[in-house]
Amino acid sequence: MADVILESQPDINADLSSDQIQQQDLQTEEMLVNMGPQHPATHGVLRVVLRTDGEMVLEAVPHIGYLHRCAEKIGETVAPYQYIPYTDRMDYLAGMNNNLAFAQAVEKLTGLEAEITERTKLIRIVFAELNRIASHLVSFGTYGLDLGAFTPFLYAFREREYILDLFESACGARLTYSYITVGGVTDDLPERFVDITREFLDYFEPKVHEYNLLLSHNHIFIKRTANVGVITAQEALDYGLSGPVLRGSGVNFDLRKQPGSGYEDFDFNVPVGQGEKGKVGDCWDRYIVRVSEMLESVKIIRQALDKLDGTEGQETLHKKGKTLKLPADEIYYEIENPRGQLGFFVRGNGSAIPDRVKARGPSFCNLCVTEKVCQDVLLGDVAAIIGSIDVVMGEVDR
Amino acid sequence: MASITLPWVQRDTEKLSNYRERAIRLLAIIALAHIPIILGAWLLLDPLSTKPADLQDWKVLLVPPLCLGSIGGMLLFAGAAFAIYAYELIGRVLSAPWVAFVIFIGAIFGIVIGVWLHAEILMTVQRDWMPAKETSVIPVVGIEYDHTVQSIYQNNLAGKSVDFPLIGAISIDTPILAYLMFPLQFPLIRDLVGVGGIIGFISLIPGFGIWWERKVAGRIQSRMGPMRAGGWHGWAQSAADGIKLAFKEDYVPPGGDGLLFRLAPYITFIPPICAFIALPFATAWVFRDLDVALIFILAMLGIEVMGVILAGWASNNKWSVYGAMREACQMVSYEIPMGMALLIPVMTAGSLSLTGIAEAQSGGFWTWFVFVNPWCFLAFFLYYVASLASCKRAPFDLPESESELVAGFLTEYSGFRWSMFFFGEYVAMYVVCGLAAILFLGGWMSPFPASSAEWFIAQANIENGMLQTLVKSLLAANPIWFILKATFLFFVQLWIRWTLPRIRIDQVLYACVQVLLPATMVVLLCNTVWTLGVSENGLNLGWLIALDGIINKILAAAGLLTLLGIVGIAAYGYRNNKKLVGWLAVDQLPGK
Amino acid sequence: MDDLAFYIFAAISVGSAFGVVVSQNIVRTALFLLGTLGGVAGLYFLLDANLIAVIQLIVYAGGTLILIVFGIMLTSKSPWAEFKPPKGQIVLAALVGLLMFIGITSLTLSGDVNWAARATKTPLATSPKVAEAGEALLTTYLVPFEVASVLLLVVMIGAAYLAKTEK
Amino acid sequence: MAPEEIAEILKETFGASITDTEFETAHPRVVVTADAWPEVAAFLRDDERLQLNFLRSISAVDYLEDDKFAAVYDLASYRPGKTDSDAWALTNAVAVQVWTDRSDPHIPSVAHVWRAADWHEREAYDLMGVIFDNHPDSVEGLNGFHPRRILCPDDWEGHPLQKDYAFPMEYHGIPAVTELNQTRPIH
Repeated sequence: MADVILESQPDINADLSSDQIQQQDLQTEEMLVNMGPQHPATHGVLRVVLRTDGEMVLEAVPHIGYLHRCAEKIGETVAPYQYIPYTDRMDYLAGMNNNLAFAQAVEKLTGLEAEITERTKLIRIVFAELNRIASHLVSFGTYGLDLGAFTPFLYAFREREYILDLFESACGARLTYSYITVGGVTDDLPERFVDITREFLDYFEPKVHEYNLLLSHNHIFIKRTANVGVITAQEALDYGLSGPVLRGSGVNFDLRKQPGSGYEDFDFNVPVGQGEKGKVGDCWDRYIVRVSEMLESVKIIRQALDKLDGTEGQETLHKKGKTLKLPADEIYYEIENPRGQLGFFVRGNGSAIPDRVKARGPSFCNLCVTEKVCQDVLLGDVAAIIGSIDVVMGEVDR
Repeated sequence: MASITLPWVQRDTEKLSNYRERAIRLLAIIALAHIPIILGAWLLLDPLSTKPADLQDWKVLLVPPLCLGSIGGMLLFAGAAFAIYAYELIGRVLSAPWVAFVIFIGAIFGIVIGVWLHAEILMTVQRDWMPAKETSVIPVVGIEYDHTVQSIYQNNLAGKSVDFPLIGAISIDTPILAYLMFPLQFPLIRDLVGVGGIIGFISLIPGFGIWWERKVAGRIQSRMGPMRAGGWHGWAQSAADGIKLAFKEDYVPPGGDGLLFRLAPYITFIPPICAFIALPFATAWVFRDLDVALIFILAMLGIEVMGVILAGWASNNKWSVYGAMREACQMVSYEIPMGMALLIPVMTAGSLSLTGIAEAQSGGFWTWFVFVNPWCFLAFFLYYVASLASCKRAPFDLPESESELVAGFLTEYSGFRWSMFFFGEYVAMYVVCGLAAILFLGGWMSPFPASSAEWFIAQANIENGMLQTLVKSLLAANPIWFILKATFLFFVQLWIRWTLPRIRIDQVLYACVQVLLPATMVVLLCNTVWTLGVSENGLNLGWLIALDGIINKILAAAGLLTLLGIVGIAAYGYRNNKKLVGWLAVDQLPGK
Repeated sequence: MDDLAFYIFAAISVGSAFGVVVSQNIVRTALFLLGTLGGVAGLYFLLDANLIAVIQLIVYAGGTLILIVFGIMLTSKSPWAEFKPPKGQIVLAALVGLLMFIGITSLTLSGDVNWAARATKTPLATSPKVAEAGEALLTTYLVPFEVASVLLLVVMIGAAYLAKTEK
Repeated sequence: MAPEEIAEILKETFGASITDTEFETAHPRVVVTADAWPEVAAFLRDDERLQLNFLRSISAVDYLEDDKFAAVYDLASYRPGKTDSDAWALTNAVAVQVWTDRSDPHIPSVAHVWRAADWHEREAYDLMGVIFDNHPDSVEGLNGFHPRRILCPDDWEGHPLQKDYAFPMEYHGIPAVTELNQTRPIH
C-alpha cells in the first residue's frame, strides 16, 4: 500500500552525507519531495512526503508528531481546573471553544452542570461564537494566501484584531485565554462590553460580503478550488470528518443543532455545501461553508447579547470548581469547535486528579483524508486541499 | 520612561567613539593628500594661461582628470569627514519631512534635467564642432578621432560662440570649454555618457518601483506601507534594503553548481537593461535607434529565461528545479502570443522602428493605436496579459510562488544576489510597460494635438515669452509623457498583483496555447484585412473608413471615461475613507 | 575600435564552442551554447546585419536553447546526471576534430585569395532595412519560404503525435 | 434508540461475545470480546436498525491495578433528515469497550469497517501500546506486525501513556536531564 513504496526510501535519521541521500532516492523515475515541516502551505509543522512525477503528485503521505507535547499524560497529573490552560494550547486559534469543551465534559461528569447560572451559559456562548468568527477569519485569510492572493489575509486580520481586543478586555489574554473554566467563567463581563460587541457586529457584517466580492466569486479563485479535492458525503462519514469539512460535502450535521447542546433557543441555520461552483464537497464548498458560518455566528451572538441584558447580577463562577472530586466514572462529551467536533474522554477514579483524559481533535481526524484526496493532483492543488481542510497542528499532535 | 540598557549588553562608549575619531582623521588625511596633486597639476599644466602654440594634444587629455578630478576628490572626502563629524545635525535635518520630500523630488527632476541637458550637449557637439572629418590618431590610445584639439581651441578662441538652447549663446575667452568638450568628440566616450544616462534612469526604476509597490500594496490592504526609512513615507526604503542586502551573508548551497549559482543573477539582470538600448524615450532620446528595435527587445526578454533556469538548477534544491521547469515552459510559451500581439501596431503604423510607430500616433490621444481600430484595442489587452506572464508577475508568478514552491528558484538566494534578481524583474517590468506605452499609447506623444498649445495660450492669454515656451514644450511631445504612461501601466501591474490569486501551471499553459494564441492570430488576421480595407492604396472601402472613424471615436470616449472613472473613484475613496473602512469605537474598551 | 570588438566576439564564440564540447554537466553545456550563439549574434551586429542578429538571438538563444535544456532536464534519468563518455570515444572525437581543423585551415591558406583586400570592410551606404528583407522574402524568395513553413508544420504535427502516444 | 435496546439487539445476534453492559454511568457502553469485535463492528455499521456509520473516537485506557487495557470505541449514527434542507440527526450514540490484558494486548483492527479507525488505532498503539492486528498501515516490529507509530519518532521505545512508563534518559544523544543528580526529567 502507500507505505510499501516508502519502505525503499532510506532511513531518514541515518546520517548519510547529503549527496548520498540525493543519489539513493533519485534512482526512482519519480522524485520524492518533502513538503517538509517548514513549508508555507502546511499551516504549521506538518510534513507531507510527495511522490511526484514532474508536476503531477502521485501520492502524498502526511507525517505528523512534530508538535506532540503529550498533553494527555499531563492530564493524569493535574486537577481539571489546572488542565484548562493545556486545552488552550491544543487548537490555539479557538482557545475559548477548547476550554468550553473540557469544562462542560468535567461538569457533566461531576454533576456540577445543574448549578451553572443562565448568565454564565450565555457568556460562554457569546465568547465561543466570537472565537469561531476569529478562527474562520484566520482560515479565510490563510486560504487566500495559499492560492497567492495576499490581500484577503490583511483584511481578515484587521477584523480579527477587533475580536482579540474584545477578548483582551474580558480576560486579559489575546490567544490562550483560559477564560472559561470548570464551574463557569473566571471574570464577569467589563461594563460597556455588550454595546461595543454590538457595534463590532454591525461593522463586521457588511465586511463578509466584501470578502465574497474580493475572493469567493473571483474567477481565478474558483478555477483553483472548484472540482479540486472532492470528498463525497459517504467518504466524509467513513473517514470520520467533522465540522465545515463534513458540511462542505453536503452532510447537514452540526452538533449545535442536536438536542442538549445549549443552543436550543437560538435560531440560526447551518450552511451546507451545495456544489454551486463545481461538484459537492470540493475545496470551494468547504471554503464557502466557513465564510457563511461567520454570518450565522453573528446572528447567534446578537440573540445571546439581547438575552444577557436580563441576567445582570447572577454570579458567574461556582466556588466548588476548584475542589471537585471526580466520581469513579467516565464520560465522552463533544461540542462543535470551528474545525469540527472536539471531544473529551475523561475518566475519574474518585480523587481530584482524573485517571485518563483523551482529546479527540477534529483536525487530527480531518487530516487523515489528505492521503486519499491528494492522489493524482497537481502540486498547486496539494496546497489548496490542505488549506481547505484548515488544519491546526497543535490539535493534531496534542 | 527612561530607556534602560540591558545589563548584559556591554556598551563601552569609549570604544565606539574612537572608531568615529579614526574615521574622521583618515578621511581628512586623504582629502589633504589631494592638495599637492592639485597644486602640481595647475602649476605644471597651467590650463588657464597656456599659449595656444605649445599645447600638445596628450597634455590636454590630462587636464580634466588631474586639475578638475582632484579638486572634486578633495571636496568629496572632506564632505565625508564632515558628515561623520556632524551626523546628529544631518540626522535632524534629514528627518524633517519637507527635506526628504525635496531630496526625493529633486532626485527625480535632477535626473530628468541631467539626461535632457546631456542630450542637448551631445547634439550641439555633433552639430557645431565636427563640421569636417579631419582624422588624426592619438599617440597614447591609438584611436583615430575626427577633430584636432587645435581646431576646437581655435574655434573657442576665435570667439565662435556656442549657443545652448536654454542658456543662450556663450563665448568664453579661456579654453575651459575646449577642455570640457574635447573628450566628447570620441564616439566611445559619447556612448559612455549615453550609457551613464541610461544606467542613471534604470537604477531609479527598481528603487522607485520597489518602494511604490510596497506603498500600493499597503494602500490596497488598508495599511500604510513603509513609513520610517528616511522620514516622509519611508522614501529611502529601497536604498535601505539595498544597503542591508549588500551586507547579508554570501551563502552558496553546497552540492549545487557554484559557478552557475553565481552567474545566474547576472544573466537575469543584464538582458532587461540591454533592452533599454533600443527603447526610445523621445525622438532623439534613444541610445541606438535600431530599425529592429522591437524584435531586439523581445530577444532580450527571451534570454532572461536562461538565468532563471540556471538559478533553479544550480541551487541543488528540488523546489528550485520545479521553479526552473515552470519558468522555462511559461516564458517560452508566452513569447509567441506576445510577439504576435506586437505585430498588430507595427502593421497599422507600417514601420518596425519604434520611433516611426510613435510618430504615427502624434495627432492627439484619439490617434493612439489603442483607439485606432478595434483589433488594436484587443491586441493591447492580449499583449498586456502576455507581458504579465513573460515577466512572472501577478496571476502568473508561478516560478517563485511562495505558497507551493517556497520561493521557487529564489529559495537558496539571499543578500545581494537575491536583490539582483529583483532588480532585473522590475527593470523587465518597466521595459514591457514602456513597449506597451510606445506601441499602443503613443509613447512620448502628448494627448493634446499639436495645435492645442496655441489654443491654450490664447485662452489663458499668457504674454511672457518664457512661460509660453514652457507651455509649448510641456504640451508638445516630450519624454515626461512617455514616463507618465509607462508608470501608469507599471501601476496597473502592481494593482493586479495585490488583488488576484495565482493560477495553476496547467491553467497557465492552457491559457497560453488554447486561449491567447488563437485569439492573437484571429486579431492579427482581422487587423490585416481591416488595414487593407481602410488604407488608400489598398481596397479603400468607403463604408469601412466611415465605420473606422465611428469606432475610433467610441473607443477614444471609452478610454477617456475609464481614466476619469479611475480618478473619480480614487478621489471618492480618499474623501470619505472613514465611511468605507468604518471607524470602530473599540479603542474605548474598558480593559484598554 | 571595430576590429577590437570583432576579436572579442570571435573569442567568445570559439571559447564557448570549445566549452560546449568539453564540459560534462548538462546545464554548463547549455550555458556555453548560449555564449556561442550570443557571440555569433554579436558578429552579425558588427556586420550591420541587424535583422539576422536579432532573429538569431530570439530563435536560437531565446527559443531552441531553452527547449534543449528543458528536454534534457525532463528526459534524463535525474536532473543531476553527468555525461561520462568512455575514453575511446574521446580519443576518436579528438582525432576527427584535428583532421577537420587541418583540412579547413589548409584550404583557406592555400587558396590564391588576397586576404588583405578582403580585410578592409567597405561600409554599406545604409544598413539594410527590414522592410526590404520582408518584401524580398515574400516576392523573390516566396517558394523556399513556403516550402520551409510546410516542412516546419509537418515536423510540429509529428512531434505532437509522438508526444501523445508516449504519454 | 436507547443504549439498552442496542445491547438487547446485540445480545440476540451475538449472545456470548457480548460479555457485559453498563448503563447507570455517564458513558453507557457495551463490552465485547476482542476476537468477536470485527463482526460486531461490521454488524453495528450495516444493520439498518442501528447504522452506526460514524466512529467518533477510540480511547485506550490503562487499568494498571487489574492488569488490563481497555479500548473504548465511541460510535454514533448520523441519519439524513427527511428533505435535504433539514438537519441530520444524531441517533443511537453508544460506546463499545474491548478488554485485553496488558502482557499481550492484541485487538483485531476495524480500519476496514470505518476508515477513521486507521489513524485512531495507530495513535492508540503509539501512546498506549495496544497492538491492533492486520492494521492496513502495519510495520514489522520485534514481535510480529504492529501499526506504524504516528506521533512519536519511529524508533522510540516504550509507550508514554502507560502508567508504569519509565522516562528515557536520552534520545539519540539528546540528554533528558540537565542537572547531575536528577533521576527523572522534571516536566
